[in-house]
Amino acid sequence: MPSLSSLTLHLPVFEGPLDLLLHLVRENKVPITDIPIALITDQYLEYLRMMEELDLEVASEFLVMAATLLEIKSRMLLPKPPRLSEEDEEEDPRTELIARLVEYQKYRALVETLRTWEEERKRWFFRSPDAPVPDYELPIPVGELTPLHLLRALERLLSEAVETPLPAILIPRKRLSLRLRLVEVWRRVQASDGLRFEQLLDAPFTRWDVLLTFLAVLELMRQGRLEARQAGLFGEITLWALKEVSDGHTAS
Amino acid sequence: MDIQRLSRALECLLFVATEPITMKTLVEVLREEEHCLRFALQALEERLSASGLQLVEVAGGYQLCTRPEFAEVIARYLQPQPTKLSRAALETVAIIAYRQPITLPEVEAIRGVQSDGVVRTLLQRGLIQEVGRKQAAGRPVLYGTTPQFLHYFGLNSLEELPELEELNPAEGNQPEKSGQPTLQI
Amino acid sequence: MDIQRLSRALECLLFVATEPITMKTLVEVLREEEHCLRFALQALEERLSASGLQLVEVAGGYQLCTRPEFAEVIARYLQPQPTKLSRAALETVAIIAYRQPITLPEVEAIRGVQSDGVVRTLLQRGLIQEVGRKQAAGRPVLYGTTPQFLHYFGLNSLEELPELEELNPAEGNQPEKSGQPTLQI
Repeated sequence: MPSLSSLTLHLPVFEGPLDLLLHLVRENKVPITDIPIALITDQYLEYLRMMEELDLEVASEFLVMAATLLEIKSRMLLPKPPRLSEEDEEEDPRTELIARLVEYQKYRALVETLRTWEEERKRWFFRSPDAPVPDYELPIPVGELTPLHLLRALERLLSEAVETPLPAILIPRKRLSLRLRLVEVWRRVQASDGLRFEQLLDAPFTRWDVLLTFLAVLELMRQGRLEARQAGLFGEITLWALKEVSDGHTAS
Repeated sequence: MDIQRLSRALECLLFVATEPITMKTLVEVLREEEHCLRFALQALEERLSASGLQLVEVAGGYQLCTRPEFAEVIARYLQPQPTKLSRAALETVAIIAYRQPITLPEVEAIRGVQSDGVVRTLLQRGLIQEVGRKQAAGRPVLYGTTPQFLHYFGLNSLEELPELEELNPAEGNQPEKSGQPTLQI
Repeated sequence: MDIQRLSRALECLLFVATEPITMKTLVEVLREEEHCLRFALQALEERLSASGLQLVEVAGGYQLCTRPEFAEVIARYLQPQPTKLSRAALETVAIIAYRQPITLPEVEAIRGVQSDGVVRTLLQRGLIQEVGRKQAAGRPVLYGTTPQFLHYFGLNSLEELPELEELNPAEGNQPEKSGQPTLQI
């Protein structure tokens, strides 16, 4: 003997009375616009009876529809009153129900379409909202780097520079001239593939060394021999020798 | 910016975005003319044809997503719980999509059943939202679909829904969605 | 799976992943030998060289990210109109800007109210950062402003902040920002 649950499985589940009615219309292959109301009503009531037998809760909407069907059925059995005139078309008791069914069916038909779209769409994977968003430090737009930034970096360096303590025996320290410094900077930058400003300074350096080097860089930039780039505010300054120097000679 | 470079910039934006980006936003962010962006989108789509990703127009914007053929592999990695909508939910959201703005009693009149539970589910899943109040007794809430609704069904706009009259009521046949993720640029 | 198709599958996984994927995970999910995957990763990297994205090895795994050259455009998209700071946040960041490095208790002493929430907000928005620890009991965290702070207020450097002495405390008048970043060499 089949268990109750297996029987339940065989009983189609309907979303509501209209859903059930549409199912019956389709099963009987009758036109929706001319429903054989007696047949459909009997089948509808049979379905409700099965639901009750299975101890399934029959929603009140199903019962209301049963009453409506029975009412239509009885009205159709009544003898038609004599027509008073040609225009006085007698109203079909089914009209309202059929209109509701037609309207409902439009949306009911979309369920399969939406289901298909849902399945197709489920095969697309998007990046999840919890994908990490990189922390951006807004880069300085190209062309907005000014000597002011260089100056700031210089200030930073100056603050880091150690003042050479006075030695016990005073030996005159050779002060580099700007010209010599310029040649040295040009030589080092040319020999490199991009050099950090700091790399031009040999530790321990003095404020004077930093200033001299900075001036040398500014002069070389003015002459169009050097290009300076900075990664960001307070970032490292990198220097490049410009490949094409118009007059060709080295800074000697 | 030349078209190729622009298409790479577009790709970056679409990569970091977690929602569709509208053309308006693209114009603002990339500071390029719309017709240039359309060319760049086309170039991007061509370049992506060799990749695992695709460009889709969805919910009124552009977005990158994976190609459907790799769905199984991705599912193996992400192990998502597939939570499909119930038939009742699909039916209800279809009615709301076509008749919006619509009240709960109006939905129930069409469906012939009580629908407050299913409407609540749709609200929770973000597929519908309150869009106002009807100027009627009791000022009932009016509902409409959300961009999330479009996204859920892979639609770009409500216009992509089939005309209700087009449906053959006898057959309940399936209308074709205008676009598989093809781009109309 | 052939190498090209495998590289596309890899791309999909890296696209949907929210963290670096290890080789071990790739082997498990794609069910391919490690040496095949290495070939596929190489193929992917080559294909990506024409794109705005790049493959990076980070934190023991693989991940996709945008190329650095597009950072500016992306930043413009991700932070188009930062929501305005609350008055509490503005007040707190001002204190930190002028008194940095400063600890939370010190900020609270000046404001006269608990400020951990607002400090957290400022940290999240990248306007302040931890700059060290105070050599004091409990070694409290010291905060200072970030380059993002300067950017947010249109300043080139902290020196452009108006002198505190200039402010008339009785009036609480708003100092004019020096205006266009003028050059002072």
